[in-house]
Amino acid sequence: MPLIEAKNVSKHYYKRKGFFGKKELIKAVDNVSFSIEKGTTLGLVGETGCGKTTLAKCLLRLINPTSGAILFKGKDLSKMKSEELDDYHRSVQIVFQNPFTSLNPRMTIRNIISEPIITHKKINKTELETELVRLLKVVGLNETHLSRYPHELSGGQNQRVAIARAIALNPELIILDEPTSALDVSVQATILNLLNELQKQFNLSYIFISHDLGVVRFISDYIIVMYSGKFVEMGPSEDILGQPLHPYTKMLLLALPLPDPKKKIELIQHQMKALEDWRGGCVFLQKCPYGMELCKKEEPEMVEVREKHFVACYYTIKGDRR
Amino acid sequence: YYTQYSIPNLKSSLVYAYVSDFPDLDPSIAFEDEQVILANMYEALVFYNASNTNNPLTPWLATSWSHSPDGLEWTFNLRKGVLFHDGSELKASSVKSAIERTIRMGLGAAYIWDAVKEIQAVDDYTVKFVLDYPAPLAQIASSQYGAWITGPSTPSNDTQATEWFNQGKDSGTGPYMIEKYEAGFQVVLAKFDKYWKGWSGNHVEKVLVKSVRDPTARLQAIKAGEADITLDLPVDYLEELKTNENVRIISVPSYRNLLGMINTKQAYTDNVLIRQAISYAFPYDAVVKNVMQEYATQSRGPIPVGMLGHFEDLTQYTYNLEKAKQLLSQAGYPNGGFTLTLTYTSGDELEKQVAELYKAELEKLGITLEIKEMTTKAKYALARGDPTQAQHILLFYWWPTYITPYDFLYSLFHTEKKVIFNFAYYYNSTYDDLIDTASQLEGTDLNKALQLYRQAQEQVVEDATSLFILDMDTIMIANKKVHNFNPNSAYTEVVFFYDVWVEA
Amino acid sequence: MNKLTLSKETKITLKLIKRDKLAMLSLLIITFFIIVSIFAPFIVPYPSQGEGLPVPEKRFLPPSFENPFGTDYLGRDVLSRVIFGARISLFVGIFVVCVAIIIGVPLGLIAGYFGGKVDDVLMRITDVFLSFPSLLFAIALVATLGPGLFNAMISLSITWWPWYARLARAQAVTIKEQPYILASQVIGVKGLTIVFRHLLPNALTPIIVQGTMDMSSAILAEAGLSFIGLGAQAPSPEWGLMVSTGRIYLLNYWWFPVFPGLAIFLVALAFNLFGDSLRDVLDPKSRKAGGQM
Amino acid sequence: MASFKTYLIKRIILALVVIYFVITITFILSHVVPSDPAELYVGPKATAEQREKAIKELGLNQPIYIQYLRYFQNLVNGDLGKSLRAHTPVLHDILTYLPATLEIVVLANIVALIVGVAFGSYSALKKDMLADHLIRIVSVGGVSIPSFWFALITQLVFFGILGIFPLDSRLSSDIQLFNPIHTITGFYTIDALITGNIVALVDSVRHIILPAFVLATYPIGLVTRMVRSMMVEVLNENYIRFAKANGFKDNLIYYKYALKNALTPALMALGLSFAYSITGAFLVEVIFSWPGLGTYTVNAILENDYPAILGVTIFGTIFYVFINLFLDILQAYLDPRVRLQ
Amino acid sequence: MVEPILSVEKLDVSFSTFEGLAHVLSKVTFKINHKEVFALVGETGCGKTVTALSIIKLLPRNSYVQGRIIFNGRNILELKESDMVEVRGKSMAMILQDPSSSLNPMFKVGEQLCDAITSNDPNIKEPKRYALELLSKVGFKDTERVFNSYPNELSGGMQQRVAISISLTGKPTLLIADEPTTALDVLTQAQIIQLLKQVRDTYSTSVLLITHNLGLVATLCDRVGIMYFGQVVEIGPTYDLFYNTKHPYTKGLLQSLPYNKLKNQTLPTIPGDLPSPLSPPSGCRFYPRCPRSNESCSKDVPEILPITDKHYVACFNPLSGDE
Ligand SMILES: Nc1ncnc2c1ncn2[C@@H]1O[C@H](COP(=O)(O)OP(=O)(O)OP(=O)(O)O)[C@@H](O)[C@H]1O
Ligand SMILES: Nc1ncnc2c1ncn2[C@@H]1O[C@H](COP(=O)(O)OP(=O)(O)OP(=O)(O)O)[C@@H](O)[C@H]1O
Ligand SMILES: [Mg+2]
Ligand SMILES: [Mg+2]
Repeated sequence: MPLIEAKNVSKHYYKRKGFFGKKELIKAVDNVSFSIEKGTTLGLVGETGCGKTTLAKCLLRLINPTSGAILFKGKDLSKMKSEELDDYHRSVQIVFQNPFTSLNPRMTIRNIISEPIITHKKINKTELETELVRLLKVVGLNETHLSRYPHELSGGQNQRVAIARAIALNPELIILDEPTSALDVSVQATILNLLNELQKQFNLSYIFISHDLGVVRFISDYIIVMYSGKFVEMGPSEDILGQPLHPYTKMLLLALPLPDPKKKIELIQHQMKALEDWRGGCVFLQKCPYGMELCKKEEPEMVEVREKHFVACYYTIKGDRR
Repeated sequence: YYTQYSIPNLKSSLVYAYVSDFPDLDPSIAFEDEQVILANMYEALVFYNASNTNNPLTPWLATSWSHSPDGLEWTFNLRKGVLFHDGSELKASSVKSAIERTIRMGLGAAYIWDAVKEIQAVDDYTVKFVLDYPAPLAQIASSQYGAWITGPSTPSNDTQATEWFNQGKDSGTGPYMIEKYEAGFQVVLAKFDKYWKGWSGNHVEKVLVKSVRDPTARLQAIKAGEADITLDLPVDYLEELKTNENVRIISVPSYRNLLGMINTKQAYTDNVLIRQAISYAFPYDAVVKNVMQEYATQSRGPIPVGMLGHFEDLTQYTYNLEKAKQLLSQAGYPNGGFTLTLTYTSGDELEKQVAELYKAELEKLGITLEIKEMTTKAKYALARGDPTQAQHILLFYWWPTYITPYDFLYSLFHTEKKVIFNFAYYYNSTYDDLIDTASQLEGTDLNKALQLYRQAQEQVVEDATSLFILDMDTIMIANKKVHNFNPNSAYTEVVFFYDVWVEA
Repeated sequence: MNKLTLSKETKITLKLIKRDKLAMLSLLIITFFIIVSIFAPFIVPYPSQGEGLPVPEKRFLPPSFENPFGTDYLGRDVLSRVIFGARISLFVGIFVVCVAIIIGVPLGLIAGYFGGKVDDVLMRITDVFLSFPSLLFAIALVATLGPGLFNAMISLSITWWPWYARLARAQAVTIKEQPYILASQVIGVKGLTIVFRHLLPNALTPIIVQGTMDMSSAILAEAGLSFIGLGAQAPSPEWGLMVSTGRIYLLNYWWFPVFPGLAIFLVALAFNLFGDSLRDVLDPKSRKAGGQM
Repeated sequence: MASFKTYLIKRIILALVVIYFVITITFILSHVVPSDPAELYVGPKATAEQREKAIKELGLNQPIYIQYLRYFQNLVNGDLGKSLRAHTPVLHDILTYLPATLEIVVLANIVALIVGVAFGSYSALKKDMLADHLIRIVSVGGVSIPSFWFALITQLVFFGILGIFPLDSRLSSDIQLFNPIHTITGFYTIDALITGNIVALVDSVRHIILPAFVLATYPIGLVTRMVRSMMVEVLNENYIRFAKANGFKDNLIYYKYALKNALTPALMALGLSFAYSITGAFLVEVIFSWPGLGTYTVNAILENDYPAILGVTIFGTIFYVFINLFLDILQAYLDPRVRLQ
Repeated sequence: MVEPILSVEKLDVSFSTFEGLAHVLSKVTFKINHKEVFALVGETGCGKTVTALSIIKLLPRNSYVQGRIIFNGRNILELKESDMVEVRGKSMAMILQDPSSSLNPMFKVGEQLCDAITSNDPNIKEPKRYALELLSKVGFKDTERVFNSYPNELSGGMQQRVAISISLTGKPTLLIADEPTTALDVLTQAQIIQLLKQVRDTYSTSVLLITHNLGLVATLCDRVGIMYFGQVVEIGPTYDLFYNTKHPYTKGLLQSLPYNKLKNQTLPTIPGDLPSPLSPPSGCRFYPRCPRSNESCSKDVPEILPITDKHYVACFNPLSGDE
């Protein structure tokens, strides 16, 4: 049984366009389904604003999905009793992109890490202190950091604090929302190492959100590519990188500048067709170099083309390869 | 700098810097300061010449009058050839309708006509008043409020008439008409050419009456020649002005006094001994000398100096702390030890200073005086509530509507069903009888009436129903170029522009 | 365990303020007035006159060694009264601002954080209050409550709190999007706890700046009310009242109205300058219009 | 633009709600206090019958909700009630007094705009230099100075000591008597100019200078500070750095790009201060015996003329609310960020 | 060898802050040749932007600058502000990281563009025509519509194009691009990169590209300079830098990238933290974290010296080829 399963989850917003403008429907997340097994990492890639964080928020129940169901160990969240929900809240945690904004600047590290503990458990001072020290040790810090403020620590150290806070309640799943994109490359490596270690140690599941396909590939077992609120491709990470199917995934790979001048690839001259009238149907249509009439009419569905490798694209599935 | 313009060919003009505005120019209603303007535009049947103590009642629109022996019928013979500003002639019918309008509207000082049952225009020049009870109707007809005779141009609808007047229109017989009326801050008066007394001789022909609330501004205006006459400057400025060659200070009794009504129904002051004690504790001299710089005198009883019914030899409390202490001991409070409250009107400089000085004196007797500055509304609201919850001492001024002692003695100390101005809450039927009888005799047997008035005054002084603090003077300041200026105490703060003239 | 560690912001603030000579000067003035008002009865030359005891024989003495600011219309030492007046003005300032903050800030934070209907209702109410010309409203209020220092303070507080509600709401709306708030929500911390544990401390900076500036506005407003006779009542040594009483003596005995007014000016200036510096240092973006005496 | 209409309608509804509340609140205020309007109406020495009559005439004998409804009904008809003292319609009074107030308030705010923008932008350009510090003291001083006191000081200095300006009022007595201004707009300076009454023009200008100056100190301070802080902020914006880096002329950068960004909030502030001064100028008006709305208000307060107080409150609020409304819409128009988002 | 268009020599920049003097740049030295894209790469806070601002002379007031910046034969640092105004926009221009804040939100794109044109070349008679021309050069088709748009009506990529068109108004010989693509999504990044290359080719402009994205460097640049904490530690042709790395820091940086690594592999990391610019280490700034450091490293600042004719390194113990 998957740890978490999302079924046809959507989140729609209405947003006023301009000061006097009309309200406009934004499909931040549109009809997505996936599942994640215990102890594995799911990578979620997509460009800014494609709905990654919104999906994470739905999973965390910070916002309610407009439609669809989220199952935790087979149970529908919306039908859970409050006790079970408490349990769920403890089991799913998050680490954000920017460690400086995800830690309250006016709290000491001690207060930050103890917050989840005291919120959920009655615990005396000495027990709390030993627990704090244990957590710090796990993430590679020590008790000297306890009475400091976030601004007195480096970005990497702060991200470790955020991770410590996330694992304080022994969760089963941690959602990592671009946990390294605000960090330097050299620090990123240490955090990625730490995450790998923790996963082994506690048999954690991760949902790793990023727009950097390289990083996602390194850490994930399974990758989902998202575009404009939709999943366009998903599959085992080696598959996705080795044999990308969706044009968007391909472009992500091509546009991703690998620091390897040997493989210096000329960027594809994906001529922008003037597709302003190409609305409806596939979400990627406007930027797609391979758009067809069919794409205009209907939205493609996710189809399993290889084992566990799904793609939503007419061109891939039945298109004539030019 | 801007003197290059030519002054129009006028014999004489005058600027009067007055202290307030003139909220309501309807002569039937006006009851505040409007007489300053109205007395120059309208005239009454009788004129009260306060400087002629023996025979103040002067024929004016009425040349003569008489009354029946019981005092219930009064006949006035009208002057002939008097014209209203619209050119029509003064007739008995106008008199009748003018006074009837005042009575009908029932606002302002209308109550002075309370005794009047009926007004008859006997012929064009004779008016007869039939009364319900005897009243001094000639005096009443000389009142500065509510007795002005308006002419036929007054709109017949009463409310419309009020609006008409307040647009700066008028319908009097007086020497001036409004040329320009800027509500709230100034009035320009120009001469009425066909005034019955004529314009030969020296008369002011154009007048600007400005309301200048700020005393500093009035002082500066008179010093700079911006105003020819003004009044009511802080006494502290008068010293300096005395040395000013261009101005003259004229001080006349104002018929206005400052009282500190003592609550006879409240704890402590319900005891006459304590009332007397605190009457002895008031620093009369300090107030007269320091605060008023001698531009006022200590009161003798409720009727102000110079007015009908004032007696110079009436008993008077003096500042005497020994005596006060003695009385307090008698009352059982040798060391004081209680608190009294005093209310006064916010913004009134004199009341404020008096209150503060008095507080310091009572302190010496061990009495705490709690001073409350209140707006008139709040002050009266408190005072008209339950007397046992009201203030102990209330500072306020009184002045007559028309010149009769009854006005003071009735309003201040006569028994009232509902409190209006008897803030001493003094209910004494003997007193009531004395003044009621005196009032009815006033028109027919003045001497007898005065005698009764005196008895009544002795009674209230004895009972210490009020602190009789000051009889105020009206202090007018005039440029020395202003001639013939003799203020008349019966018409508060009025300058009769027709009488004066200004050197060019 | 709770070692006093100043947050970075506070440290920066202190340093910047130390460098800002005007801010230091204004702080000095404020401190001076606070000390002077606390110890007023012990340091003024004539304490009883400060409280209102008349000395009729010493009226209108010009400034001299004995009476450095001269004497007033009842012979009282103006210096003593001005110093006593500092107590009133500072108290008024603190009272009005504190009441406004205590009412406004929690409301604003709650509205901003919870949003939805709560927000709608609370903010419509503040909108209504904000749309009154505040001083006019305060005047109408005092005029009906009856003049007096306390009523004036109450009226000013009533007209003031919506500014804080709005400010706090704006803060809450931005801060609640901060990831650290989300993090606490994920942990399962309850709404009100988040408001007071996380939002409040982080929203405080502009509120403090505003509070400092409003000290001066409140003092000015109260002095203005007293000046027209709606605030403090004689013989209170309230500054506005003293200027008002002294006004008619301006041209002859200038010292009597001038010194109390100068005191108002100085205190208001000090608080405004200090607030201005604070704002420059902390919060260049917050701004507010209106509120003139 | 259909949505602009909805926006407008929404804003107007909000404004109406506010006005409704103001009216209700003022009505309640005037009825909870122990007061006797009838007494004021008939005067201090009236008889019991007179009082009765007045109570009937004022409708005070009716149940409170009827009075409330009546009050509303009258307001809708533009009737703010009658002054208790003068027995004239309050609205008429307000309109009589308004031009005098508008005259100084408009002048003061124009001065404030010019001086404030000049000071503010100069100060921002010279940030942290001596000029900046001086301007800062002056502008903070402007908002800190108690206007009533400052008015007195200017009188003391310019009238008492130097004698170069008149003490108070709108015109000299001589002019009132012999060269009166024919009222057209109610603005004396303008009326004198239109009618070619030069003597009166000079005189009215001399009279308006001090009060307008005193009244301008607050908005000058306000605008200066606003413009300065906005300019400083704007000058730190990336787009200014970008413009500089790409060779835009300094004049363009400072006086077009930076100033326009800084000006909108300054205009908003000024608009509010203007709306506010209509009733907020009373201290200055009283001291300069300026026959405007402020003087009227203070008189009404001193005389407890509550229909007048309420009338002014309601009028002032409506004025304020509508200026606010206007400013919001104007801002939405001036700033494409708000307009287009 | 041709004269370089820009030559930065021993540039020291420090800022006076209330915490003390921050020594941000130390002996920064590099050159940019004609028609070259030179990339300056380094981690956050290492001084890339400060270097760029020094070159265009727009450093904030609290800065102290030493060294020489020779541009077109003149030392920029000695120029008066009035002369500098003639340089900016005309022979040197700059685009910034965040396109959305580079354009003034209160003015239409066209107006800003025209103002730039008239500022940089008063002789142009019809600025609007020139503006439309420029807009189409940076890849807009519907130029008229863009011309009449407010910045916030455009997407990030479009805004950056407009910004580039503005910086091209004076046909500069050097274009400084400070992280021009960081704020954009991958697809748009690729487009902007292409555009910059196109600009280089059509306008013969040299580009100083500032970035921390090693990947971009690999794709686009001719030569790369690696910066660490205010010092330029290695300069060389892109290939050499990646495959013949000489500086231990560069090596550490490249190794810590997760690309091409397998999951469950432990990534190599650089030990230690960044020092504080208030008290930078003496000598080589990298030595406290350097696996190869020895005593001399803490004493002297290593000068940047050629190892081959195009490859420069500032290290006392550079790596040899096979390490
Ligand atoms: N509360 C909200 N109201 C309206 N629209 C929203 C809201 N939250 C998100 N959106 C919209 O939903 C879309 C997805 O946003 P989301 O934050 O999930 O993107 P993301 O993939 O996490 O982007 P990033 O990479 O920038 O973090 C965006 O277009 C955003 O504008
Ligand atoms: N005005 C200044 N005053 C003080 N210190 C400054 C100032 N500007 C920059 N610094 C400091 O100089 C150092 C280098 O900053 P710079 O902006 O050049 O870094 P960067 O390499 O561009 O980083 P990023 O990749 O984040 O843009 C930083 O430590 C920064 O704090
Ligand atoms: Mg996101
Ligand atoms: Mg940078």
